[in-house]
Amino acid sequence: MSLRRTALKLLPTLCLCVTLVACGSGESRVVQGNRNGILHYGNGTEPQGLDPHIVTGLPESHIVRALFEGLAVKNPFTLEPEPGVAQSWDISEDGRTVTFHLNPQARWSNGDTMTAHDYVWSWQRALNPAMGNQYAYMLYPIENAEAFATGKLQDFAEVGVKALDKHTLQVQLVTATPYFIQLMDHYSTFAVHRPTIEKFGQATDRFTPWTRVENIVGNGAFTLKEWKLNRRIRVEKSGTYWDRDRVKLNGVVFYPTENISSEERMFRVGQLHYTQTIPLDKIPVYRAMENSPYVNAPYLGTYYYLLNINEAPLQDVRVRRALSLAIDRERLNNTVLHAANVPAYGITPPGTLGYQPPKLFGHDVAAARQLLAEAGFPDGEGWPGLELTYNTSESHRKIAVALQQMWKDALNIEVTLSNQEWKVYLDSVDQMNFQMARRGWIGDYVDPNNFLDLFLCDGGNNNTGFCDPQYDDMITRQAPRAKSREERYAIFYAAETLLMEQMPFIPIYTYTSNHLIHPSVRDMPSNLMDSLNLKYVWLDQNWEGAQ
Amino acid sequence: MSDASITDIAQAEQGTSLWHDAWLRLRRNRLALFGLGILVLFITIALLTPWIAPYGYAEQNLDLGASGPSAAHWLGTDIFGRDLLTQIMYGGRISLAVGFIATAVALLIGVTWGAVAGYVGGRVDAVMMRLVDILYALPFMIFIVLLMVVFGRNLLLLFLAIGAVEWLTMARIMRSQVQTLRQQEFVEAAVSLGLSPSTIIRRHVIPNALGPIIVYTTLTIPSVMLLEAFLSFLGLGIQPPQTSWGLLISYGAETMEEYPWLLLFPGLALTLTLFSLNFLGDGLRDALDVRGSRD
Amino acid sequence: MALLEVNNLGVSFVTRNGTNRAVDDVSFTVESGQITAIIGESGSGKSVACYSLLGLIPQPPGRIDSGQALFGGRDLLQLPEAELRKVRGRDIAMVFQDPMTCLNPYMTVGKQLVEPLRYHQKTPAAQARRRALELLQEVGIRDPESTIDNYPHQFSGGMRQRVMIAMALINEPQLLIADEPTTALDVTIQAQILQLIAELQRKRDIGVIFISHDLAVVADIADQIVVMQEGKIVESGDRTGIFRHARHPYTQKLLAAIPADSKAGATLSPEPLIQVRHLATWFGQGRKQEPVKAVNDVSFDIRRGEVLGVVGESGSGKSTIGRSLLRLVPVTAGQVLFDDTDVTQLKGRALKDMRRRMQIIFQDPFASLNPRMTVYDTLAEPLLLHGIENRSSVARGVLKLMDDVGLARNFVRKYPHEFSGGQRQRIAIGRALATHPEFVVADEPVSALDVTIQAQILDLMLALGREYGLTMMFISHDLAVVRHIADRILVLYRGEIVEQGTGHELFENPQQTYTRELLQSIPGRSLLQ
Amino acid sequence: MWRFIAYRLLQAIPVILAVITVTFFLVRVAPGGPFDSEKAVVPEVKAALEAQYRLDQPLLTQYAAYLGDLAQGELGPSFKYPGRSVNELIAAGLPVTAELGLYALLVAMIIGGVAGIIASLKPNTAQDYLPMSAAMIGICMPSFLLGPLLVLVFGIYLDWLPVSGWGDIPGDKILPAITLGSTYAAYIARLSRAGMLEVMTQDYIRTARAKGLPEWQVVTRHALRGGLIPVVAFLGPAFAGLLSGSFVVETIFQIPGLGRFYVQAAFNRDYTMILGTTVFLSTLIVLFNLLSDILAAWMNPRLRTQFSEH
Repeated sequence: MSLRRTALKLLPTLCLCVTLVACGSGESRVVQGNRNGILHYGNGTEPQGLDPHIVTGLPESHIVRALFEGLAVKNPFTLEPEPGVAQSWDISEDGRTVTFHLNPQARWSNGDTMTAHDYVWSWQRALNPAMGNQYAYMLYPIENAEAFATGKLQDFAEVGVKALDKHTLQVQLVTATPYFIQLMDHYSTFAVHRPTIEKFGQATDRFTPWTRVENIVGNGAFTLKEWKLNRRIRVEKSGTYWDRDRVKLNGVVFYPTENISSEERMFRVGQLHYTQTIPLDKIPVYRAMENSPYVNAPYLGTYYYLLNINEAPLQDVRVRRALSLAIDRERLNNTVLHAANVPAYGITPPGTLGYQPPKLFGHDVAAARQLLAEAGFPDGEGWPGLELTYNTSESHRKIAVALQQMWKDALNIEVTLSNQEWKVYLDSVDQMNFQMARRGWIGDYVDPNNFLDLFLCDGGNNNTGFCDPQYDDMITRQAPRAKSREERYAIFYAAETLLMEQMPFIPIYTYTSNHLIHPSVRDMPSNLMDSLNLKYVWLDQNWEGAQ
Repeated sequence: MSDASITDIAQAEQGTSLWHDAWLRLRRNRLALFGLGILVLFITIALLTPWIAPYGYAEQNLDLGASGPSAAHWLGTDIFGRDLLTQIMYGGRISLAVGFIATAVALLIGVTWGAVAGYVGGRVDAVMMRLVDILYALPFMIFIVLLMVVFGRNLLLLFLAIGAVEWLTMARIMRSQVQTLRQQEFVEAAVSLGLSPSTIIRRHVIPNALGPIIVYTTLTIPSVMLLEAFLSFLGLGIQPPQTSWGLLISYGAETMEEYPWLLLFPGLALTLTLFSLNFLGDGLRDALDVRGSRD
Repeated sequence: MALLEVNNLGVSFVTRNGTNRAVDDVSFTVESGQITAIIGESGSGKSVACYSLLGLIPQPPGRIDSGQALFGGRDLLQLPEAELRKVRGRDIAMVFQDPMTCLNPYMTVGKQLVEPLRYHQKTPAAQARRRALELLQEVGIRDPESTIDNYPHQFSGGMRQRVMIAMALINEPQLLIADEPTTALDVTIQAQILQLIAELQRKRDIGVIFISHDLAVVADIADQIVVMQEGKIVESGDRTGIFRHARHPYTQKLLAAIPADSKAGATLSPEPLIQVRHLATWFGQGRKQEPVKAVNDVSFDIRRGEVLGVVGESGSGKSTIGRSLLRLVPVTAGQVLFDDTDVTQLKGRALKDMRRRMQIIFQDPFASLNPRMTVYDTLAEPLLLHGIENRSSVARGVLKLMDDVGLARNFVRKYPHEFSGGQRQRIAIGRALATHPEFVVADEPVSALDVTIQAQILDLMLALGREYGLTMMFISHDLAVVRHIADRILVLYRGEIVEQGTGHELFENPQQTYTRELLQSIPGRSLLQ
Repeated sequence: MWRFIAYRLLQAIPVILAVITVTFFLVRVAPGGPFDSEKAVVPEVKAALEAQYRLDQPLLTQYAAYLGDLAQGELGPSFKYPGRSVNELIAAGLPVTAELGLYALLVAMIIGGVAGIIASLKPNTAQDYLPMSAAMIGICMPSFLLGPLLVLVFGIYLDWLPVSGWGDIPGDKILPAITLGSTYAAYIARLSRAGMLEVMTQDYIRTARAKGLPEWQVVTRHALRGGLIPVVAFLGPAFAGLLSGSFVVETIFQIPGLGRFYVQAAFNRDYTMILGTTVFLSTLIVLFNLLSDILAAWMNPRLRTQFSEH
């Protein structure tokens, strides 16, 4: 019978396979990479795409920022802006006019010179409503940009961006925007190569193949060499990049390491230099290691529970505060979270460009019980029940389960949990179809404003029903007019104090970035934005000797 | 009438059904009895759990965290410092209920559907089986999410959702069994007696097709228990702090290196159940196969 | 010296219910150039005795307790398995009962044929194939060149048995054991195969053990006859000795069971109970295919109280007629008038009522009883269904039926498999009679039974027929049996009636060649006349 | 034969059409849309996106348009991966998943078949219980458990095999194939054991023994073929199941296959991708069921001649 014969034929092959591989997997990718200057980078997921005006996620940004460069770039050590495509910029007295002087050496990867016109065209594309760019609002500080992006204005000439000459770009802002230069490092403000895009279709087409390996033209430190779906993306050092002498890596390979446990295992056997994150329960193991590859650093993001203040019993501020006071954040962080995060008592991460948020409360069970009693639920009596919604995830579950018990112990109240599949959860939050819901906010740029404007009355990400005209006034009117950083921060402090007294959400912790980084990787500092600037990174082949 | 014939009649009337006979035969199968014993034990524990569990199922000790087996916690604790034995006992309540009820739902639908399709045959069969094909091909996840949104979250729905998936294979197995049985002369004899099709299916066809169905059922129960965990991740299943073996195993799998006991003990519970079911299933199949007892 | 000498063989089976001695102190010899027939009914140990010689009984549960079997100077029972394997298929070959199941359906006939040759003699493939072709020719397969690569199902039953015989002979064995080689075949084919075995035996001058339950079958060919009952040999001797001067009562009983008489013509009411007019039953085979015309334009009457015999070989449509009358297969055309009601048009309630009046008894009592229902359930079902008995009286009704068909009352809770074939057929008869039908179709009701049981069942049916006032249609391939029971006989060939008449008429004065051929084939005919 | 195939394919058309229709409307009513994200999307942007994907048109128009595209073999652009068509994504994932499925099936057949056959030769002895118990563990060992376990043992502790990847490092296909195949190995073991037990009681096995063939030849030459027919009939559904059910294994081992697309499409509400993969997979299921039926028929000469005569 042929089946048997096939099986017999295959048997020796199988045996051979086993003996071959049994000798061990040979030299690891990391060792090879160190020798060849190739960084193997765990990048989370397969990127949606590489068009800077379409993509939205972190994994995409890592690759896009390798292939493209903004007018200004954040220094990875200080997060202060430093020259990118623009070698310098001037800001007018009133702060409303910014003039960028482009580096004449800046080239597209096909050799074309980069010009100010590239930016005018690119920003028109980025703002064009037909483009569906979800980060178009990054350019809203520019005069009339918002009107153009929302279709209220048709003529792009009225938008405050002008090419004064080939290498000079002038931008007119709505109001003084201290963080505007920072935004130039966000990929939605990057320039794209017009001839390439137009070769494959209209400027605003989402479906063209212009970002494919064989077509894409960028201006970053690296160029795209290989893109295998769900497998890897390989970039190589660019020969046309203006600052190519500073680039030390010969290439980077990005892996879509979807499963964080798999990512950790890949790191452990030397398949990766860098992991996007680390499974929570592995932290103690790695932390205890000598020469630990575990790197933990503050991150510009806050983890909190939204409270729907239109719903009983949460419309009572005392209940909201009681819930928040009953949480022992320190204990939560030190046990379930393995001390990997920082307890949060406000929305803004501490030290956001020098800003320190107010800390108005702490863990205070007595006060919490008192507040709840005043609200009419002494020792949980008459408690109508409360549901906490969160999207399915191991760490969300852990936090929810721990808090559920804390509330039970401290206040004697029942909180039920409801985990939802991601899109269902998004829908619930968006429709305000919840009582209490998990939420995380990651800053787009380093400024308290990015967190505090969440809770504006018409804030798209407010989702609590909180609305205070006084608060809106402080954030939208008073703060931009502040004369100095100190004055501005004082206004923010007052606003955040007001916010935390009303407690439309319960802050839980401030995010940290958690990575495993191979000791041979140099000059890849941790920073608040977890901002990756591959230009500086290099691999030390002699890392073992160096330590 | 003589005395002898009166005792004969009494003997004839004494209820010794197929199931009674099967039980008598099953009692002689030691492995099957072992399986049955374990299952009964597990079910009893599940029923008594609220009274005999060493700890409350939500009782945490965050400072203790995950700890290995000890005198205070025989099977150790999870990362919240909750007693694992307690968790497994409460998890068993859910898992056993899901396993048995959902499988029963699948069994009921699948056996009926397959028997009717196979027995009636022709166009009815074609239409019924095409429907099965369609249901097979639908994206299950979307279906579940939708169910949850439309009907909200409850345990009954969980049973139905799982049953709704598992009955498909059951129907196919049943159908192919029935198709061969339909040709048998004893079915023809039943037709010639004037029995209605439904009676023939119930009395003559299904009992003779039970063997493979029982074996498949015993395989279904554990996979249903694992499926429940998946549905819980989609939000349809149970919510923390409630737990089930499937969930405990999938949590345990995440930390199999750090806290192996969190995987080992729930896994053991499920495996033991699977083996017991399997022994019982094989035993039941043999017991119901009245011919087999000849040798 | 004898070819095979079996002395004091004892074989037992260990079961849960204790040890069952299947073969008890059996001794016999087989001479080269002779056919030794071993006769006995199922369970008499005749097959077990022969299988145990070759180590073909499963051990456990089987166990050889004692004895020796000398073959070529060696005791087969003492040979290690590897040595015994060399004897099997080379020196001693076997032919089994059912050629349908004994050939591997997944292998071509050619491949199976050469296997013993290739294995035992290491014959090269081409040479083995030539040998196989020669043998196929010899056993009467026409055009073996083109059929050797066919699969068994592509052969008819008789041809398959010829293949089996060829396979057994391919290594030129000294001894051939044939276990009921003709029982599953039609009478005409049976006659041919018997003739073939006798011929081959003479030509090769080998020894043959012919196992059968039917004395008549071996009447023409056996040299020596051994009669076994319950594991023991009750009588043995040469052919004429056994047939003319049987001493043991069991042997006499076996001889008496050979149906030899025609039923005496009874006076019957001329009024027909059933009138069949232009009945046709075709089985479709897909749209473009010509349908199989199993029954084609058949008309006849059955008179009240009559037993109508229907004879024909397999494929003649005799079973289909019975099933058509009872609406168990869809009728293509024609009418079946039962008491002037057209059965083919009935539906629902009317059909159910009609079913009560017409019943069927099937050939295979294994298959026709639900294996998972006790006798009680089987018999109670029709009684309750048709309201003949109610819940409280049903037990009494069941026992009455068991009395009628001669089953002991204490069997009431047993399952079909716990009964012998004859007992099972009694249950099937009981079930058919439960509805007090007027008409019963008996479809080969005795052909799966041992001869002595056959006679009992036939007598039972005749007796019950009289008691219940039944009209009966008796279907069989065996003319001798039909003659014994039927008032009138239809001879069926390829879906059509070729001849009809009383048994006496047909036997004495057959009109058609086909009928004559059937008569010629009745085994042991010469001996009986 | 061809008539039979044509008939079965014809029968499949309404099934697939029904699957498309139900799926199309099912995904639309499911909560959450393809453009929902954690950060609220500006309404204008959302409108622009929806226009680009025809989502602003009435549902029935969209449905008709989809069917129209489908008739031309176009599965449409992916929502999640702009710039890539569903056709392209499937074409990228299919070969990998098919290869993985094939290896898994091979593993399942070798492990399961051998276990089942060995067990069937001495039923109800240790030789039966041991392999069957091992097979049973395969059933209750879900791949999310078995995969990491194998990786830990063979990838990390023993360092014999790579922990992830597909075709990058030699030997990286072994662990995924075993993980995916083990569940099916268990089923195949049960099927082949039952099949062999059945066949070994057949009369023609006795014939083979009477020919003097040694036991192993009786098993391999005469019993295997008939005993494995139920296994072959199971292969079609099994392969289809492997293709659509490889998500977990693909994720654990970072394999760029179709299974990930299939499941993630549902999570992402990538409408065209859900539809595309569903249509594709349901077609495959039909095809493979047909294929295994044909194969099983081909293994059974009685059915084979019936086929060729028709």
